[in-house]
Amino acid sequence: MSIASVFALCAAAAVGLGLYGLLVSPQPLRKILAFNLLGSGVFVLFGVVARRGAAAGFASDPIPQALVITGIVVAFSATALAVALLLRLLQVSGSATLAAHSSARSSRDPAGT
Amino acid sequence: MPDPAPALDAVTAGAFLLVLAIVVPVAGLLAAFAAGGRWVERIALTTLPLGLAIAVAIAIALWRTDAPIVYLLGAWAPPLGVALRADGLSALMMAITAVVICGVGIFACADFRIPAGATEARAPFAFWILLLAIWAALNMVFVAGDLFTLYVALELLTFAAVPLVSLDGRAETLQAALRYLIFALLGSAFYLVGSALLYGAYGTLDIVLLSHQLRAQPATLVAAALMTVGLLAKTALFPLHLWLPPAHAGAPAACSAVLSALVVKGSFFIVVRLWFGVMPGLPGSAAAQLLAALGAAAIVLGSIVALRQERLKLLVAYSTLAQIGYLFLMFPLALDPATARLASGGALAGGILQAISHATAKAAMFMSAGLLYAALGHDRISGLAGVARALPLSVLAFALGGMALIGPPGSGAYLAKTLLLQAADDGGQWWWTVVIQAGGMFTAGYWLLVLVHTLARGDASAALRARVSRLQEAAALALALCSLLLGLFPWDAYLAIPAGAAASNPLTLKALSSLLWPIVGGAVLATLLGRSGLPPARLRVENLLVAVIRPVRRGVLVLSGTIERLDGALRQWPVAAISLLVIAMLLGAAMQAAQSLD
Amino acid sequence: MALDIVTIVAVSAGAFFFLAGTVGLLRFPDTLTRLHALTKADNLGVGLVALGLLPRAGSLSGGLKLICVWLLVLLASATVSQLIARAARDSGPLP
Amino acid sequence: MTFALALHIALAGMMLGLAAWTIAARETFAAVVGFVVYGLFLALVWVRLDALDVALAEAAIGGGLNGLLLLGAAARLRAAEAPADAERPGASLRLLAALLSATVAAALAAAVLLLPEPAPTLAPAAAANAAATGLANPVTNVLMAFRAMDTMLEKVVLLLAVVGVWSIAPDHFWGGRPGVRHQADPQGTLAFLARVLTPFGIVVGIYLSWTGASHPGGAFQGATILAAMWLLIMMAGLADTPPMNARRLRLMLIAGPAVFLLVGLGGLAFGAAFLAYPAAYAKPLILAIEAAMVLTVAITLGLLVAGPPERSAAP
Repeated sequence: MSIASVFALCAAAAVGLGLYGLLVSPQPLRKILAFNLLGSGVFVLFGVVARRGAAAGFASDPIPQALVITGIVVAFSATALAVALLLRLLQVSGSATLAAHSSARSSRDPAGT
Repeated sequence: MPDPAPALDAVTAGAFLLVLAIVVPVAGLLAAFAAGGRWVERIALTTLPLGLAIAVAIAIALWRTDAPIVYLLGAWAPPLGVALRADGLSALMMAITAVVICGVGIFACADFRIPAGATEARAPFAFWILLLAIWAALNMVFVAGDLFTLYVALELLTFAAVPLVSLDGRAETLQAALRYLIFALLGSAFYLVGSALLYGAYGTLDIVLLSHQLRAQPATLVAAALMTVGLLAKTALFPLHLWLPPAHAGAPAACSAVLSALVVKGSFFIVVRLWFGVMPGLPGSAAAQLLAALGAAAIVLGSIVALRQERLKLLVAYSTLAQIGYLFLMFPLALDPATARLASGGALAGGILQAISHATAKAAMFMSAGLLYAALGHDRISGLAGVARALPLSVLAFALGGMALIGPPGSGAYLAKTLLLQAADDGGQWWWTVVIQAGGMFTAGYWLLVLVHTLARGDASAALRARVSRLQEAAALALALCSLLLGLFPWDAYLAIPAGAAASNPLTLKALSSLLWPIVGGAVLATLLGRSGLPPARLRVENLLVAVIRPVRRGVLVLSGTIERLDGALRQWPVAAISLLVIAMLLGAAMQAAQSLD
Repeated sequence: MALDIVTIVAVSAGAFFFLAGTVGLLRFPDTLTRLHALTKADNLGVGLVALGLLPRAGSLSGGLKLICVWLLVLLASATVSQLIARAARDSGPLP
Repeated sequence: MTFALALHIALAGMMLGLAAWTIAARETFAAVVGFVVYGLFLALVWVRLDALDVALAEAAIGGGLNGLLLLGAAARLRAAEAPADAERPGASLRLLAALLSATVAAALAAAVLLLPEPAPTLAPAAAANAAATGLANPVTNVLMAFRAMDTMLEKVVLLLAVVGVWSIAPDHFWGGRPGVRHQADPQGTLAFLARVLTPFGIVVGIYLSWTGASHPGGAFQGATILAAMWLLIMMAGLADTPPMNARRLRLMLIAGPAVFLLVGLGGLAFGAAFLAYPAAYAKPLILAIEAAMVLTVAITLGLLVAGPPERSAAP
């Protein structure tokens, strides 16, 4: 079993764990955390692909590595935006939950402007 | 119709226009961010005509060359570099995006003013910058030739769309934005996994190179299923629509218009690129039927729940849900039974036309709904009596926009419907004919429901709280008219339209009856299902009718109440997320089955 | 050869101190005693590992980098444990 | 070889254990701490996968800034944790979710393990074209030359994240300073750390950015460390965030993508193509873009962690 296979299994498991967390965690912050876990699994998958593509004197294919770095930046921005929204939601409503307490129909005051 | 197999590494004439289409809005947003204050709006408004001109120039260039426009970024050829490619689909989507963005920009001038005395205000600053960002992201989505560049473009789109949802800062909209963001992130993670697998299998992410090499192997099938479902989550196809109604209904009108008309089309367009461009031979019949079945369910559920809304903006948002379903009906119709491949023929043209006419019509509808809200201070459908007299132009924009969705002869939706029906006939898939016709009736149903209320007698002018800007009404009307007249555009330069489909005389009896039936059916549906009841009857005949209808209506209301509860259940987070995984598995299994049949 | 022995002995000793620190972290009853175990044992552990790796650094700059790493870890752990201890004192005994 | 394999399996096991802890931990704060440690192990995994550039990025972001952001949020959300807990789905739904997630993971694992041999790669192509830029780090080549468009758009994504975070500020704080003002004892421990560590950190950050041309490292990794130093100074109470409408701040926030765009347009006007660098000037041009990007990214990341404006500009 090669390095790539070990970490491929590890990445797939991290994706699975992240998915599970995203599905069942009731708290938005835990969902954000689970998304980060899921994302890290995806990135390691790119790393495995890069490692398998070692050639031409490179120990690892540089293209997937570059994609991962771009991906990490995007994932961090997403986390920051989500956390900001969540904290503001807490500030405005006093609660931090994604559950729709009321059905869409009875939502009181859709804006019009 | 341009050659479907574009050249790989030859830069074609006029290709720098593709770069400009992305660079101009990006430069605009950077400059607006740096300048701040009142310059934000000025810079954005200057960018609008520039971008529109570029989109038109691309459409003309494509018409002249009759082959896809290709540009190699940094002069690096794929697979190492990234290519931009514009075919007929891209050019059309870019053009319609430019039109809608310009319309929304004109509309938004009045709404996003900096208050007197302030040098800069939050909402205008964010709105104009995000509007330009959405434009850049969409243009990138339409021309990017590389799956990872598409991912970055998709994220750009999400990052620009989410803050628009919560621009007014109320708790509900913040919650809607957060739901939207997290669900969209789940979708993009799935898309990214798929790209990793495809790179691992083929060593490239270039769309054309991939389409040449693609074989059915485990990595390809898993990637196809995960990427598709990730994009469906971002498109809010039933049952993955948990985020759409609150987000689109809660946002300010100009934002709702952009979100509903354009943003969901971005991820939809990537599904089309993926299925028709990268892997036309892979999905097979079962997977295509599955997508269209979800679309049909979206039409039924979205329309029925729309009919049961008390508020206009939510009705329009649920109508978007139904119309998104309509877009996915083309997948099985485009499948060539002889080769089991997706063919870029009439069905694809119909689907894209539907997307285009929905873009303009829905933008107009959200704008006029916003105008009514601003003028009345509420948007309860039952409180709209007399509005048609008080605000004739706003109501007219709504009426024309809704009419354009139903598809009278000459409109874009009419042409789209003709193409889809023809493809269904040719393929012997009569069940989709039924769905397409029913979809028209449902659309007419909620359209009529609103119109009847606005036309009812009442004194709305006394209740008007604010004056409505003529410019805003004009912007909404222009977009609605645009959608109504789209059928007259020379589409065959860009889309593969079978001969005869476009040529039918719009004034024949058959063509007119195609408008009449949806409206009659819609009237029945609105009477039976409409929550906001009907205005009080004054004629004896009406009273008689109501007496006959009442028991039937009671029965149907029970059914539609059940459907509404189903919608509520599906929009619970765990249920929606589980549906996402289930659909991924069904798609994977369907594709696997299609491959083992061969 | 002698350098190899230095490396083996020092790194093993470092690892032992890390182990001891971790056992302390898991077994001690409250924040302050846990910190006590961690800071003492881990700082020594890091120092020993760095010392053991010095002969293998290969170049002067490599060796200097190792020493920098050691110093920075010392600085960080010293300040952070101070901060944690103060927070623990301010908020009362934590479980 | 077997020892190395055992090491890898142990590393993978540790990582998964921490991942499971992150999902299963009762308290959100504990889960976040688990995630930060997970990030550090992840950096080790990247080292073992021979992707040092990514390892640096992961250590700086995953172990550093992301941890800071999430820990801060967890602390502020502590009071709201209990009510949301009541919405935990029932046991049967959880079981279904577990089954489905496991199936997706299994499908993914199978797909990767069954990838074709020999693996397709662009490494030879990247090596063959490295001369065009004059940079020795292949990852920087990809980011700055072959796929420069992605990198430029990603910088726009960062800017949009700032706009998004700012856009949810209360209206009356528009023009104010982001984040809370940290009051700390100027003679205290944290201030001491900030004073001693910051010079080191700045040197390391600039070094990482500079060396990225030929060795592992790069603009993003270096900028992350600079951002961390900035945040440390602010948390120690030694400095405050600038008002969000300061002209100089706005200019620094767009410097990276703007220089990138200008150089790209220069290529369109005078060179071979948009984002193409003339061979003679490739290296200085790329370094100029990277210098602007370091500045922009460092400030952007700091502001993203600081959050929306929460007070007026007056200090």
